[in-house]
Amino acid sequence: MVNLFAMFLLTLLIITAVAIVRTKDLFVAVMLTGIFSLLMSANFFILDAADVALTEAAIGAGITTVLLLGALALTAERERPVSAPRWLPLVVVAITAVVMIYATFDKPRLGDPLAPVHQHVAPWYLEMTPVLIGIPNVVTAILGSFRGYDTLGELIVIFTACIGVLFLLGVPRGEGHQPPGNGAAPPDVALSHHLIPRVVGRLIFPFIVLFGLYVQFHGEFGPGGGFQGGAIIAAGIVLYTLLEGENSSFSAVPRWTLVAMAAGGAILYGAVGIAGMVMGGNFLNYSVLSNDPVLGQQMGILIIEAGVGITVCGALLTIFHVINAREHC
Amino acid sequence: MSNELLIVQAIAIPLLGAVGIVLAGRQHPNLREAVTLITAVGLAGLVWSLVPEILAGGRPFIRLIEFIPGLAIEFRVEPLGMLFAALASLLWVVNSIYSIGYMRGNNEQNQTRFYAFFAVALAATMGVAFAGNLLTLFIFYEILTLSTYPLVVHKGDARTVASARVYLGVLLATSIGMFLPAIIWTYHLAGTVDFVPGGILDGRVAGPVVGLLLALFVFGIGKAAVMPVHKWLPAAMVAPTPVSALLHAVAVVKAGVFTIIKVVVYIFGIEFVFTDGSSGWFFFVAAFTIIAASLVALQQQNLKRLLAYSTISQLSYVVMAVAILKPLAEIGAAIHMVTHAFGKITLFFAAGAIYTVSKKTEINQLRGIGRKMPWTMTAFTIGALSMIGVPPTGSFISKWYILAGAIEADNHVAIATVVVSTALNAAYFLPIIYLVWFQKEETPPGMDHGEAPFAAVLALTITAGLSLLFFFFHQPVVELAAQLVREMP
Amino acid sequence: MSLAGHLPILQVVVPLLIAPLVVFLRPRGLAWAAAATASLLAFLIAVTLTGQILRSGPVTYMLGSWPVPYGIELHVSPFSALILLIVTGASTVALFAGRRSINMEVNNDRQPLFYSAWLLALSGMAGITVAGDAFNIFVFMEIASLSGYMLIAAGPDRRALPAVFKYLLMGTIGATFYLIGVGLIYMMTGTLNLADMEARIHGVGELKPILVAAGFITVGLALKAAVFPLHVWLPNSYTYAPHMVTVFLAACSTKVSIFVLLRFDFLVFQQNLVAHDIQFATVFIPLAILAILIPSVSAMFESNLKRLLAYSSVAQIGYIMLGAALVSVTGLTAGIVTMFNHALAKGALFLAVACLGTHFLQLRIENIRGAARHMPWTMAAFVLAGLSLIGVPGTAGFISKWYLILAALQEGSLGIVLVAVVLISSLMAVVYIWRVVEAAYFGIEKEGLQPAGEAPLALLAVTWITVLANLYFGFFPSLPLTLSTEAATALLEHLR
Amino acid sequence: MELFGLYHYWTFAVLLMIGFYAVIAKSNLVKKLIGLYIFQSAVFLLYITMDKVDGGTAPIIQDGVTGQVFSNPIPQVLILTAIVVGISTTALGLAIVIRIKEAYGTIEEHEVREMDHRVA
Repeated sequence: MVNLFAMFLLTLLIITAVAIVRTKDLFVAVMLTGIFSLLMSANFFILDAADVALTEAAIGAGITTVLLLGALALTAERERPVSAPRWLPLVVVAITAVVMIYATFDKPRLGDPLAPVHQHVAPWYLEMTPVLIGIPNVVTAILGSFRGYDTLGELIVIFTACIGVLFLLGVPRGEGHQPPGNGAAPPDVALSHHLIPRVVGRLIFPFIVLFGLYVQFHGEFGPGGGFQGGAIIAAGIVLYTLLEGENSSFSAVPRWTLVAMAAGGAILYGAVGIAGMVMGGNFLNYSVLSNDPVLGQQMGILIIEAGVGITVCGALLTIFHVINAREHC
Repeated sequence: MSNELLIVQAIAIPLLGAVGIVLAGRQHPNLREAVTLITAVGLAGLVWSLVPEILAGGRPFIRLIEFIPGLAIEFRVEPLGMLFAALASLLWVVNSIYSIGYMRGNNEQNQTRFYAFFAVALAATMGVAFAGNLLTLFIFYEILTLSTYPLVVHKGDARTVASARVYLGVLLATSIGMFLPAIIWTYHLAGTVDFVPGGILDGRVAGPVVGLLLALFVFGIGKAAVMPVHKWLPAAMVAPTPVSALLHAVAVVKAGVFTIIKVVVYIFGIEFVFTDGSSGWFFFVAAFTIIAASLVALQQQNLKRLLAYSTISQLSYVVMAVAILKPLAEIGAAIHMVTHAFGKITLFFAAGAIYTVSKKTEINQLRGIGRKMPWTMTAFTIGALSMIGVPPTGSFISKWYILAGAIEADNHVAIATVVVSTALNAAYFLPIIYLVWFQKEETPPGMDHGEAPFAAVLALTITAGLSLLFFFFHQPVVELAAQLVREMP
Repeated sequence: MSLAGHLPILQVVVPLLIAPLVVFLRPRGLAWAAAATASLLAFLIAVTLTGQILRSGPVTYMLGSWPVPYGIELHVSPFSALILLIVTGASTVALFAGRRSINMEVNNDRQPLFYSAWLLALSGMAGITVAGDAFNIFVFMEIASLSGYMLIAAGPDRRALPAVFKYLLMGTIGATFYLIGVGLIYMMTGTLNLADMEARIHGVGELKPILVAAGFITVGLALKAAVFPLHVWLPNSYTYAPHMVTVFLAACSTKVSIFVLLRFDFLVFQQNLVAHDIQFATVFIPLAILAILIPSVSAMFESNLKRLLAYSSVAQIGYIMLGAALVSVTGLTAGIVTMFNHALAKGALFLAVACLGTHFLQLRIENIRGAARHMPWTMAAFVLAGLSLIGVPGTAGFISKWYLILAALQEGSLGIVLVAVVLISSLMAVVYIWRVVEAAYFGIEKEGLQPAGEAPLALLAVTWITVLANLYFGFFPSLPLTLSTEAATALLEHLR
Repeated sequence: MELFGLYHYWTFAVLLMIGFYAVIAKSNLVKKLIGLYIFQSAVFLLYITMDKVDGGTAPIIQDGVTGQVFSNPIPQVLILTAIVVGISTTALGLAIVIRIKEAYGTIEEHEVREMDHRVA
């Protein structure tokens, strides 16, 4: 039954993807992209990847869609027809497809417990996590500690994207380009004249943030953690902004605070790593942070997860804010 | 002072001179030229002080850097290199004197650049002469090419730039495209590129490959101007006359034939190189170049172009002499380098002197000029006779040795080539001599002129005198050349 | 553990953690100073690390002190050391040289972000180089790429934008291909650690997913390394990037990808996949030949100085791949030493072009006619660096050509063809370098385009230091040669 | 069961191709980015399909419960990372597209190319 449902979802994924490529209306394409992400997220859930599903839903379906919409508002809403020959792309794609399908033949069966992935390394994590780190969620343990260096790199990636967007769009175009109203607030538009969404939005906003915080700090016990928490909180604030308009939300949280968050989280993470070095371990060794190695690990993971959450939230909001604040052409 | 250090100094002195020239610069032209002269005299003195040791059998050696095992920058003075260095350093002194007269007489631009690169070219020449292995030689060979380019392009107008592009293009293309791979191939085969008496390739390679490798060397060494890689030499005629003298007599083409002799003698080994029939073409290419270049020279109207083709022809004398493979011919090859240098530099000095005072460049404009410029044209006559090989000029000696070698080897083609080319040389030089002395001039009124500047006349008198002197006092040179032959096993 | 033991991670973390701080350095010049200091620090770490490796062999570092293969391992081999020297050296040189040049091209408000991205690119490339874990390489590849896109997009010409967008698409496709390949290998082996992977792949080397993975990883990395014909993103990106970014990226970014490519192909696949070496050679020798010849021809007819040099870079990547594709110690040594020497030569050339760029807005050959009269030092540097690119003895470039030809000659009759290719392309290099030199020295000046004088002193001084390095490593090549030979031997001893 | 497994892999392959096609064949820059997003998402699917174990559950170890089968946590960790890479790339790409629109007035690749050719 679950299998059938999964196959149904997969089929829907393909149909959505085809529709995205075929439609000429970019607005439709973006909306379909959101749906695509949600379907993907559902699929991840079926495949037992709860953490990934949560992240995909918050980042893929939520933030990506909003960013794409923001970009559309600044660029174009329709794709123009082209009469270029398409055979070369088709040939390249066809060759790659054949190679991919060829590769599927010797693959281990889906769900086979004897597959190499389940025999090497992974069992060690499942076995040792309770002993070495003492938290239930193995994903969080690997993310925060065993492969914590990747996660640090990850934070830096999103931080890079944040400063990249800020660099490209963060300064006004051209010289002498006065902001409208001579420093006074530009007219707030957004959805603020729609009463019902506004009221509902205001009502659920605190709950979204609360949920985000829960996900953030509950990551050691259930699905969740910094990525998810940060993304959910960011999504909540984005929703609030959409409802209330730019200025009311960002008057509370100015842009440089957001950038400071993005940078601060990464630095916090790095500081924990260096603390490990100072206290006699290797970089990112949390065991030395406390007399009890397991407690040290838990402390370390808690702090770095906070760092992750702060950076992800700050970076996503900066990106959103910068794109939205860009004046229309 | 040890002689090892002298080698390094021989290269360093002209470089320091170049720095001094640049520092003296445009503000102090007199100082600048004084620096040039002092450097030239100093270099000549230094190089000549090495001669006794070499004659006594010494072979100073120094290794500067070894950057890959078996691959080093090192120098070794042997008789042929000594001969070349002594010749070049001596002629630089004369050429400097001449340059002063010529460059001032023609109000040339960028004189500082001219003298500075001239000095660099001389440093490179010393490097070529004393190089202890192929790689060192190649490096200085390339520096020589690059440092002479600004000299050739001196005038800087569009036509000059185009010709200079040919000059640089041919020399760089041949050296990178053929000479360098030949060196690397040699290294690949022998594991070394040192110059060793008797060669390093014997027993490491056989069959037609020998001929191929030899071809890479002979045509890769474009400076020797063996046809068909001779095009750069006529192209370089756009240069000021002292530069032409540098190219034809002092350094560049001499570096070419010098390198060919070194490669044949010290890399292949005379014994080995012709054991395989695939190298036979070498001799015929040289003989062909001698005749063909003479025939082309016969048709030239421009004096400097005629001299250029004459050089191509004379260079192949050296190459052919090497290919005859008899001790007498080898001695002839070595001393022909010297005698041709004396004769040809005289001719170029004369051509430049004519241009300086009258701006004449074509042969038919020279009618009766001998009466106005008696010193110059006397020297020119001596130079021309030297090209033909008439006694009492130096070339007679060298041609004699070559001919003797050819007879000893029973090489009829070589004998015929020497005879025919001598006739051809006479056929294009004698009419000029006749024209200059015995025809009536036709200078338009207002274009009257006298002798060239004193410095120029002095220089060409010296070289003409050297050409004559050589006929009588050639013993030390022959002795050096004989040592080269004796080094061959 | 002493500080010396932490060097591998410090190599990455020093610039990585200084970068977020740089964003907040407001007053003019402070961001530059911080970035330059961090970069210099990274360079010194690289030098120390190289010393360590030369003394006592490869260094490893376990992050979080977790054992292999459960934690992430850093592995610094002689090969990595060489690449680290290139990366950190290029960054430091460009930063110290380029303050004025960057001031001209990037406006003040954005400079802190720019320098922050610079350090991120530096740490990204350093991270790839020291990584011993396949997925970790991906993460740092993304850091390097994203910051690289941003740096290139900083170019003042609007054409930088489409160029960088193309780079972004192709770069992401390359990285994703790599990720697919790593995923397939992981599926069959259960490990991400490169050394562990090599051991475990042995039994499953013939299975289809592994073969496909080898293909995807090779193509993906070749895309990032701009191996012909996947180089189309490169010329315009290098052309329209700010000059100093071009100096930095041209010297090292493609080389880091080649480094990963060679590591995968020789360490992971070569021994374990049937006839992989032959396949590698049959694919890459023809590609390398085309890569050497076709872009060289493009360069001969190009009149934009930077694009001309960019095409030449593509050709040089061809040399590197040619050396590697011979699958011999000499060949690999040639390829690896070419990485180093080309970085030196091309870095110096782009620096000289940046010097010109301080006076000429349009860097086209017809515009710089007569420039040598006004900027003699700049053009002299260009000539010397050009000689190194061509491979004239006495310059670093000669060493690479020498080894490449020696390696080709070992291949018998095929070798003759390869030697011919190398020589023809060297001659083409003579032509395209010469066109610039001739215009600058002997061309007739264009009205109103004469520069006021020489380039800024710092820029010129650093340019000359780089040029002198070209000469130094031409005469004393033992450091890069030792590292390259050890790297080549290490890569190939797996075949024995 | 086997068919089910292959269906997952093949969906991955098909999605990959759809995304890839959009990236290289579409002229609209936003569309290219969306294609890139699909392309990357397909790879997420490839990794996540690996983590599945028959009868397994999300790898969260509950105290006192033994004998549970867990799905593999590693691919999940990797994909968490990869998702963030995806959004980062998309965001940066969008910023560049916006700048292209401002500089050229269009976001169609062929029009941009034509304008550059006219200049050069």
